Amino acid sequence: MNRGSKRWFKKFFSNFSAVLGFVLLLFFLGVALFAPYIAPPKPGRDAYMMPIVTWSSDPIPPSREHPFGVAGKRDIFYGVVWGTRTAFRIGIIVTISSTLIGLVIGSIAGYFGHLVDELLMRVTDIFMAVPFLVAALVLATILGAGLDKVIIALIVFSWMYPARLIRGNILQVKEEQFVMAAKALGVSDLVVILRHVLPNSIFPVLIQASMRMGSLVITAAALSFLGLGAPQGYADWGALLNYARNWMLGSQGQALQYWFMTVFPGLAMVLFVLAWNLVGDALRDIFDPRLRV
Amino acid sequence: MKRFCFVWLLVILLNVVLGGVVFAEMKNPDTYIYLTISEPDTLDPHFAYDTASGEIINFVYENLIAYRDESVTELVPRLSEAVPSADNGLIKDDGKTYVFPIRKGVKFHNGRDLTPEDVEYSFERGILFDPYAGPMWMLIEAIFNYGSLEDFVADKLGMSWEEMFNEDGSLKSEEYAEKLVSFYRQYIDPAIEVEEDDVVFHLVRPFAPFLSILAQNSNWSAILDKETSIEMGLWDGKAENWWKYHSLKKEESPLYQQTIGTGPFKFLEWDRAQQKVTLVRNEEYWGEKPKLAKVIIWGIDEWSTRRAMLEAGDADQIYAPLQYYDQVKTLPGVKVEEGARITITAMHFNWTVNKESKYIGSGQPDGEGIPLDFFSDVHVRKAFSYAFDYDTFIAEVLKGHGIRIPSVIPRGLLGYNENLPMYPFDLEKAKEEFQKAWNGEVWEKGFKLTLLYNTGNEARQTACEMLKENIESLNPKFKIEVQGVQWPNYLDAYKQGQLPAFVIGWLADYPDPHNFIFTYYHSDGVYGGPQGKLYADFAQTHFNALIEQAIAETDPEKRAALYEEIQKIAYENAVGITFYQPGEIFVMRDWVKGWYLNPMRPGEVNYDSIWKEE
Amino acid sequence: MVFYILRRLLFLPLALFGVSLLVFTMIGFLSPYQRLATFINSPERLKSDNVDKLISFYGLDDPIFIQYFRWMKNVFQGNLGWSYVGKAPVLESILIRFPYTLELAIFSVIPIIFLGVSFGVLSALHHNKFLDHILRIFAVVGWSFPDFVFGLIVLMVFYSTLGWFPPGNLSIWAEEIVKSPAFRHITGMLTFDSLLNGRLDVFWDALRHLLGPVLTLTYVEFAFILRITRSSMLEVLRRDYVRTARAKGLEEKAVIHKHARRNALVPVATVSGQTIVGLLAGTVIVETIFNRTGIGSFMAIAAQQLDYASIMGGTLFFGLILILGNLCVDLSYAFIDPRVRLD
Amino acid sequence: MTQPQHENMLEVKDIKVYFYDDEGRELKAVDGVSFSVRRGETIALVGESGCGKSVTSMALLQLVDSRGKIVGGKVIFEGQDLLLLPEAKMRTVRGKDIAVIFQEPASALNPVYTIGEQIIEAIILHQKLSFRQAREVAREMLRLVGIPEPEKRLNEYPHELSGGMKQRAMIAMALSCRPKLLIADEPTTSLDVTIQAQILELIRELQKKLGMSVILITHDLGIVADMSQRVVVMYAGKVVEEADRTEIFKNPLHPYTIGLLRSIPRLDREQTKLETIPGVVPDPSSFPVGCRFRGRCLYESPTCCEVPPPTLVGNNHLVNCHHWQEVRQGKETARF
Repeated sequence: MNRGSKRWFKKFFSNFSAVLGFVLLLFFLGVALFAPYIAPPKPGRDAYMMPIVTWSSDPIPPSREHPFGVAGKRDIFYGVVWGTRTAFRIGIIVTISSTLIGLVIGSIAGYFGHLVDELLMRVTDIFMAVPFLVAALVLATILGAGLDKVIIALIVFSWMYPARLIRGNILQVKEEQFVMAAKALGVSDLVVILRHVLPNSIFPVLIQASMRMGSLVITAAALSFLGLGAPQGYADWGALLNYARNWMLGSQGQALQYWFMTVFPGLAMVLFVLAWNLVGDALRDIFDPRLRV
Repeated sequence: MKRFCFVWLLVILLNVVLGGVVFAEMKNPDTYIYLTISEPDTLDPHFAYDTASGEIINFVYENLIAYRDESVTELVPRLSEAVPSADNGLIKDDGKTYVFPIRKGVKFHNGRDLTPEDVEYSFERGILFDPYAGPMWMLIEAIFNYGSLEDFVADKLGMSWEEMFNEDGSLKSEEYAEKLVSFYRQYIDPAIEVEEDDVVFHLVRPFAPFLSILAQNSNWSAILDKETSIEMGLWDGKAENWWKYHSLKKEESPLYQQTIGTGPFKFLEWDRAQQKVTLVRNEEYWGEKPKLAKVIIWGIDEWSTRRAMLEAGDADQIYAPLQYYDQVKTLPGVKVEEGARITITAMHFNWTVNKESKYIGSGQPDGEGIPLDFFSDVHVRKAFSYAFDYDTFIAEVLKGHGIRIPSVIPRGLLGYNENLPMYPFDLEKAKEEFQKAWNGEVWEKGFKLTLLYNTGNEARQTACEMLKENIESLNPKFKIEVQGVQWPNYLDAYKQGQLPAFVIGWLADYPDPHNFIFTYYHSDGVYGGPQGKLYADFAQTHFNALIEQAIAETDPEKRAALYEEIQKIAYENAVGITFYQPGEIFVMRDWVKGWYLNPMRPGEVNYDSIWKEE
Repeated sequence: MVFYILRRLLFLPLALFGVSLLVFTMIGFLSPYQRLATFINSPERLKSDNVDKLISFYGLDDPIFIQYFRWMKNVFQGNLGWSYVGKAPVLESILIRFPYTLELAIFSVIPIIFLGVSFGVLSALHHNKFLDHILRIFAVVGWSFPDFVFGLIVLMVFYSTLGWFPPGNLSIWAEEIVKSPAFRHITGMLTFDSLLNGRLDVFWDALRHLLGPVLTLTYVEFAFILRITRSSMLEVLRRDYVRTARAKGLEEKAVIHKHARRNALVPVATVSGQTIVGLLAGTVIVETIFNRTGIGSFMAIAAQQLDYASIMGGTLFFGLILILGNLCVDLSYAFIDPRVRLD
Repeated sequence: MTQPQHENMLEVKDIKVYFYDDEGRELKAVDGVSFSVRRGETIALVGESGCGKSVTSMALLQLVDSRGKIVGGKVIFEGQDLLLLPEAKMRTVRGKDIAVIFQEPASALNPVYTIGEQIIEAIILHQKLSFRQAREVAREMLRLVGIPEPEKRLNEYPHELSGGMKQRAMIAMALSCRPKLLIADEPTTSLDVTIQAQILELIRELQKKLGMSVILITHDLGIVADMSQRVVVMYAGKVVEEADRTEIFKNPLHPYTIGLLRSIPRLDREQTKLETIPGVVPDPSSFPVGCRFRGRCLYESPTCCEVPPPTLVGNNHLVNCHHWQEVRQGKETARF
């Protein structure tokens, strides 16, 4: 480990919110990894489908058997635990794919410049001129139910952000001395981009990705909440919240009667997104060149 | 600290100013606010086919006859001065001619008098209009025994509608115009005639449920004012060019957002941004005037919002799906009424699945899917029938608001007999049937299929899930995926015959067994088609003749016997699984008085006789 | 400058064309029966056996480019089609609803900017101290809240328990006043119209109905402004001209509020503009939950019912707003920061 | 002015400014610096970047970065210890009695206010003039610093001015309240060479005209030779040598000063190669114990582990080195 990254680590871990975010992420990662032990699935059944524990759709408050209670006929605890995997899956697949697509498109635009750049950037503008949630909503409806469909819909409408960032960085770095120097030495443009330009833009992209992770998980949940997205019974926080939707308001005088339906999946979700945001925020503070002392 | 105090002061102040804790008191004593989940589709009585539209039309327009209070069998006169019967001589020719003496002194909302010509015009306009996917097929079937006007025309003129018309709706040749004019003169016009103060209907054959089709609550039989309608741009009442008024786009009908009726309420406003319809009392109403001065029917999709508004007393009654029964049954100041409509929910099978289907796995009997004709084996269907826990479902999911019925005929209709055989919930028997199915191949290799349901209906979803749980517990090689899809995707799969089995409900158009038996069992029935080619063959040999015999039979007892026979065949062949006939809950404030449910009435409220009183 | 605006405006039709093509391509994946669902919006209609005729009646089985061409032709004639969700022509449906959304956005952006800026400045002044951490965590928690979760909580607390902020647009009594002929509709926004009509009671009622969604949007969105303000303020505080101001002998208050903040707000102004534009397109969930009339809830329903005329019209409208909005933001940027020149 | 006239307008005694980094380590950026400025005199603070010369000057005004702290010493300005003044009083000193010109006029001027606004602000603050009078003064100042069309310039934003003009405006702003002491922190570093000369000339002229003292902070010994009467050489937060200008150039006694002098290219002398001081300036977190020049010094010996005592070696010449005598001799014997 070199001195720079050591300092980086020190800085990261001296930041309270960064540590909090990191610990939360580790926690969720642990839950996701050990899901089969924390909430063992019925043998022979798809573990991602929350088993039905009752036929009545009335919520059941937390008990020894169902520590988080029951919502939509399903055990909330099971759903929250396995939903962690779903959240990671959606977040990571969408972020990685959209970042890769953005990387390629952004690099091409920045690298070739001129007409190609103009064309690609206008296409990017067009994709950005459709509100994200509405676009995802339409595409998810068109594609039909299924987690994979949601993932596709989210990817299709989120690659533009990394693309723009990469392009901007490339245009900027292209003018830097060391790139000029490399060019002057006759190094090919592609090598220049791969060796000099991309590594220099990778941190902003990573930071952006970690920040986007949170909003992507929220959007996916919003789709689930509106009844699109993962199939019925699939372990997914948004779907659990969808069950809670119609039970938010308890009976009179007991407004918080069904609190557990919202609180557990809601908390899981808020904390998960929070973790990414905190980490992203901290990374940003550390790497934001304007804030560097 | 200072700031903290300030915040508290603000909170208290806000609390005082904004009205404090919810205190539900009766607001607006003569306005009734009903919160529902949908808004009308159209106000054109001949186009509307949904209960939300019907609810409005039902109180703005009137029909010739109506049901008495809660009954679906006793009829009372409305715009007709008498209910035709063989006894009073107004039904003649062995049930092929009906005579309606038209009431005098009735005024339309714009002040014009009701005449027999208005009645004749209303029915003819509806029949000629016959919009695609509209409700007019009922009258066309009753009077002419055809499925649609275009079928009727095609049959009589020997040419299909498409052969005569261009895409833009113009005639391909002038000679067709003559043919169409004579079609009208020969068939449509004579079927409904004015004779002095009477209007006479001539049916091509006796049709037992005819009066039910005409009764109030059936918006397709509403009476319009002829002159006003013509002024608005509806059919001009002439034989020439009648086809120009056939099947418009919904929004192109002049009656889409205007009304011209005689009913107890006048239509005031349809606020489409807020999904809100407002009706006001018709002060000139010929009958007993409603006690409510104003009715607001408001579509609010979010259940929590509806409930909260009821609690706050901002609404008098709300639509509540059964699963929220527990949320409302203990609300102070709120009462929950129970009732049932004439509707069933059933699952039927597709005997010949479209091979493009995405819902049958591999499409092969290899354990990773099902063959296309999987459900043509009676043992498979029987196994499914044994695997549904009917009683638990009704007790838990419907919270006791529903009953088990033997076939597709709901309780309350002719031919219903609770002693007919039914499949019990018996997993052992289900297992045996699966072992017999396809010579044991199914049991050995297993299968995989997807059950689709249209999102938004929790009971149907749970029914699918219950089948899945029970069947999967029999054999680990049985795999059923339950998938909820949005309506467009459901419709697509359904219409393309891709669904291996479909759960679908049917709400009576008119209270007669024919409406159910034909729909589900006849090979031409709406739900007959999606059951596949092999089923159609089966229905042709086992059902069609019996169904047609039953509808033409005028003696109720003989009819009942025929329907029982049909139901027995359906049982033996396990044609479908009727899950339940659901009950409903009706949630309103205590101050609502005089509420009752007629099972045929669209909507949940009898605005014309209800009132509010603390 | 003029050239710049012209260039941006020239791109507008091209972008809208692109948006329409994009959305129509998506819709092109639908089968005729899926498209039919718009017209057969309830299962009841399946009962008629002439349902399938609707497909050719509406030309749903034509090749997608022909359908697109037909749509384009109508658009050029000023006809965006019929909205089955809005039950009115698409344009009318959108124009009726837009003021409601605009109103919500205007009312939300005020507290968002106010809180974001004041907390952001505070946070920067207490850089890495307790208050900074508290404010940032408070903000980032809000930022991490899905709006539907927070919205439901607001509804639970402020309507169900306290009875303060009812859902919907107006109370029934107020609605009657608004619907009466004496009430003039000028902006289409209830709060402004009621003030212009001198009806304080209606204004108050409309405001009450607005507060729930405003509260939700504020808490969920203000973190972004806070973050920008904070980092911009931190950066500015380190700038030489702040030292210059101090060296002049200015009071610390004057240094921060006059010299630092104004500079720090330059990027905030841009982001605020983007926030307003974003709010206009981002009220889908909040409007749904609070049962408010608006273009967001309209689009949510249209999307789920695949009412393609509404989807097309709505996305075009959103595209127009986003592009024009961003143009305005860029132009205002030039006015706020004297260094910026557009070309 | 009823205060007694001191010979030294400013006396800085043993001032210490410590910084604290993220991990809470103490960085002794300025560690016991003392010097004094006489009325009307120009002194130069010289040293490599990072030696603490700017921090020292900012410490005089108590404008050290928020992570730094003045932990000790005295700043006696006209008989008054500024460090003991309450903040409100201190503000009346800033800008009025002591003014500053910064290195980068481009960033030292607030981009969102016009030149006029920024100058007038200071004038109103300290001279209690009306806006119109202040504006008059501001225009006068602009004219004084040689800005053409001062009336027009008043309404222009900093970005509309060239670099030299900006620095002139900066000077006008600093001098608008007729300060007694001007701190010029590398005033010409960012400017073209020709402009540099003009600005320096301007400062010198105005100093004469207004009779103020100047602390010139620079790393450029060429400027020092031109401008100042006395020179204070700093290294790693400490003063290593202080002497009159001529003395420093003729007779430097600290090895660092010598190194510094040798690293300036000279046109008047034949030179084979430019010499540099070996090694790099140490990080403030790891200053060597004792003499801070240890590790780079050719005269280094074990005694250097002790803090070198300040030694007065005659005519106002102060040096902080254990080996100054060897240096003096060495200069005559071996030229390194």
